[in-house]
Amino acid sequence: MSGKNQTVLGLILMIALFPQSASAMHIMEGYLPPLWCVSWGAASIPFIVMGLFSIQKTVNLNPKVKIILAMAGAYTFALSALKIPSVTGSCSHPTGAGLGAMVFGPLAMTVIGLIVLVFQALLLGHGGLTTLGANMFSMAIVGPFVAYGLFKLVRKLSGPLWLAVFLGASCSNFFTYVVTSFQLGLAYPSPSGGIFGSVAKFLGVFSFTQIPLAISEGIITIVVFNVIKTY
Amino acid sequence: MTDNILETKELLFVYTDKTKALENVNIKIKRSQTTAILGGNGAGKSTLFLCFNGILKPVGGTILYNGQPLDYSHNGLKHLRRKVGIVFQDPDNQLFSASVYKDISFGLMNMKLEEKDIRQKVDIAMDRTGISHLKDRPTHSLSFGQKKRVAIAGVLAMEPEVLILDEPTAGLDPCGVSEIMKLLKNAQKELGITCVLSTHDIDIVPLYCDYTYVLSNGNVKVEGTTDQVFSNKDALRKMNLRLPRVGHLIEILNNKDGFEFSENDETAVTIAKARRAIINWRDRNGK
Amino acid sequence: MTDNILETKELLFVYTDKTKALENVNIKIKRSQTTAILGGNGAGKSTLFLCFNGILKPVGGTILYNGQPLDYSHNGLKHLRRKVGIVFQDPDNQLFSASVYKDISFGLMNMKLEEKDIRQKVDIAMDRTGISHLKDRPTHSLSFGQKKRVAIAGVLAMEPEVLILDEPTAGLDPCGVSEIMKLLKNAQKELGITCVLSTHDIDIVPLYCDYTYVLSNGNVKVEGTTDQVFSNKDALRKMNLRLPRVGHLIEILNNKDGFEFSENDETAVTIAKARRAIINWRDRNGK
Amino acid sequence: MINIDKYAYNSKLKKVSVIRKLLFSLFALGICIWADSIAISVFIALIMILVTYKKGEVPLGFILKLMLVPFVFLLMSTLAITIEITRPENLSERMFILSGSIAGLQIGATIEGIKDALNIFFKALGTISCLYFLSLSTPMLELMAVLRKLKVPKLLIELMGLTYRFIFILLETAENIFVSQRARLGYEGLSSGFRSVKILFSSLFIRSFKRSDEIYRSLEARGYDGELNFLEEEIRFCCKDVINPAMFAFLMVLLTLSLKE
Repeated sequence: MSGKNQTVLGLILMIALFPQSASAMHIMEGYLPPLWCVSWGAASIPFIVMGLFSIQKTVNLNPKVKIILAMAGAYTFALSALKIPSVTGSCSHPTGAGLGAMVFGPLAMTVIGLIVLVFQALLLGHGGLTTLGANMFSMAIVGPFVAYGLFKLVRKLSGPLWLAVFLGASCSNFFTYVVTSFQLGLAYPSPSGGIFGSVAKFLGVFSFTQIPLAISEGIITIVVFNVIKTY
Repeated sequence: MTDNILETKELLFVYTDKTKALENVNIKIKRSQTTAILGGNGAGKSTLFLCFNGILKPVGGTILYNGQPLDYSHNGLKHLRRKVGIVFQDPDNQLFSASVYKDISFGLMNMKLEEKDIRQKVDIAMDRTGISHLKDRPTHSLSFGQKKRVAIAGVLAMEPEVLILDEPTAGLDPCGVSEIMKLLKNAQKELGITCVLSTHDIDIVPLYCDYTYVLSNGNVKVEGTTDQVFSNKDALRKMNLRLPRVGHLIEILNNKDGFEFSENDETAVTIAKARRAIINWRDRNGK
Repeated sequence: MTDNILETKELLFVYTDKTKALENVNIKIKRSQTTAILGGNGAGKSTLFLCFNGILKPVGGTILYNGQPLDYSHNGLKHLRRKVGIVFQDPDNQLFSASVYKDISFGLMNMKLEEKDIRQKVDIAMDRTGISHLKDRPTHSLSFGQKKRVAIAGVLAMEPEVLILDEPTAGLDPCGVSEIMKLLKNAQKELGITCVLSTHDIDIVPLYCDYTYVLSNGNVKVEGTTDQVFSNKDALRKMNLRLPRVGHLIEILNNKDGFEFSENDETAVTIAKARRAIINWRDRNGK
Repeated sequence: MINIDKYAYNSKLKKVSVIRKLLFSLFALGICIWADSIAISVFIALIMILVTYKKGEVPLGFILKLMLVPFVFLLMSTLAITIEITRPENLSERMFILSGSIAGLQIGATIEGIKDALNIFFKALGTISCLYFLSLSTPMLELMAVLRKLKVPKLLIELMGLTYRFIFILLETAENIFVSQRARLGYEGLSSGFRSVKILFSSLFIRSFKRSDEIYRSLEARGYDGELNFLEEEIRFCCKDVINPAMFAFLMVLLTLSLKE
């Protein structure tokens, strides 16, 4: 391996261990061309509308749900805002969307996810306003639906609960990363490899932080889920 | 209009896990007075308060508000909660809006008043609790004492007839305690509100409360005017409570050191009364 | 081995929003004594405590532990936190494991001791705090007073040299207060631990503390032996604090009612001392 | 706790109408993305940072530190855009200025790629400074008032308001637990660190659940039955609050066009 490659590898490793990788999967403000900002936003709107209707329906039955959902959003946000020392930093920032979807259902989670993303953008600088639609689609729509679908599937096949929770949570995180890579690839196709070449590049670069993150999200979600169960 | 604004008769409350939180509780809250409910941790004070406000529905017995049994219908509860306000111990559990102003207006909005009236009432409540300058501050930037005041303002704004306070002085420094208690006393004087409060701070009870109940294990163990209750020293000690320290001093002087205070004076528990007791003793003994 | 187990020199701590939490703070904590840090809400007590434990790093000045400046390296902090334990005000923030036993063992596990040792130390700590019967209970089912004990046990188990207690008696009923304080006194006597505590409950300070600092706005305003501090009445009042009520009574009798206590007696602040003051006065006046 | 929030409430720009601040930042943001030019991006970034620092009196150091927040994303994704991977036979068409080969593939950076990456890098920098200008000068409560004015569904705004309040309650709890874990050596080493994180997350979850119970109870005590109604404070603004940002936008558009000529 040439010296240049070593530097590149070192750089990548340094980034992988960088404590702020929490925000790494949020597409930052200004990163997407206008067309894509609008498209992803438009794609997300129907889900939000459906989510709001489904929440309103449960709230009418039980007014307490409003408080609980807001608390769930605050919980998800709090996890991303906590500054935990760098030793464990690279493996301690779950998105929480998977857990929420398994508890409250994916439709409710789209709305909660939107709220969390808005606050993350404005209060923490994770993500942005123009990229809200794209981030929403990957984190608050695809993530929760994948989590919920896998969770139900494993349970239906009478798999153990821990496996359902683990797969749900880690895959929700994993697919968020895949979708984000696609979003970036679509916006910035590679001159030589086209869209797919570009997607592959993004998948490759982000895998250094996102794959360990997906696994640790799975593990931590199992722990939290066990706590919920005993309550 | 009866003398007792709130009254419980043989109240029984059992939690879902079968623990009896209240049993055979008979309490009378006199109009426009301040009643203290004392008792150790877990004696059932909070449960009682939630019953007063209709949040918890007792399993047995009745609660009378103005001589009428509580009406647990939707409208009945709405009316009750307007008249009986609770200030909870932890203000963070009570303040749910990030804006001080909005939070105080919440109860009034639920009463469906006109906007002009609401604004006026909010302003008055803020003024009364001394928080007008916090109007534009977000709730989370306030200190504990300030949050406590906002919580009280939110309830006072609804102009309740009964104000229930769960540990109003917990977590405050001595200066904060006396400020909050003075604020409450003033509100009571001006509005004729009835106050019910629970507290661990025994020393403030003889200063601010007219009547006292002592709960233990969900039962009323001692009751009477505050003076009566504090003269029943042995009973108090059994209840995990103690005398105010001044009362303790007078008791020791009287019982151990051969000071013979008059019957009235030997149960002094406040500084003012102890002072009188000692002066009386001096005068009687010809100094 | 120096006389002062902990010492701060011109400590300065500034929060990110530029508020000075501590400024020019010089404090000496004497070995095996109990030192009280008094002060209203927001005076800087908690910040000081977190500096003692190395959680916060002061912006200026130095902290000496056993005469050595604090070592903020990884190992230095590890050592310091083992030796200087903090019991936080709200036990809910300190108890996070599922069961009492697990929670008490948390610190020991982090010290990477052998399981046998851990079990032994946990048992001793539970015994000392009188909670052995709670061993297998989940922490959330405990009463407030029990939680407080578990929190203390969790720190005691690590066998610290200095035990820092933030408002150890807040939220406890009077009986709980004296039990906790006795427990601390016993632990101190048996283990030779140095205690530092902050409290709003002024009345317990003269009973349990040897030396007292009064903080206000991040500055040490008054310091001295507890007796000295409580004789400086005007200074205390300026600090949002008050005299213990017994002290207040003696002061009024002395200044307003023409009782002329001897110089020693006029600053009595505990029941025992007030009693002696009044008896002395009686005897002097020939009764 | 959350510093951005703290600065927003203490900003000297707090008194300026929210409409003016919002339009100013959104126009600038839009132009930054539309213009697609490094010069305009840098220019807007400088304006935003200067206004936030001089007019808002937010410390410069803090603003610059915020700029580092999306640093990981920026670096990684810019890297992905810069790097080209091709078979050696396609090599002739592309000018690699920095390259190596692995497994028969040529990996490196092209001038075009670097140009693209630089452009995106500065664009992102420009837009994020618009975002920071907004969030460092405008309290969240005011932004929510604007959303209400825009007829965003009430349920969504209610949930936002509650979430915003709860965030601070939970963060305080989390920080307290975190501090007391550190005091008992909770984060010394990897295994105890991981254990502590698990405990922190799960106990925070339990606490938030209990909080919901208690908050619901206190809401009930004040007559809550499903609707959260408050007195809304009216957003006050005059024509100038719209015209001034529009003028700024117009000038920026002219500048951009003249640069493109």
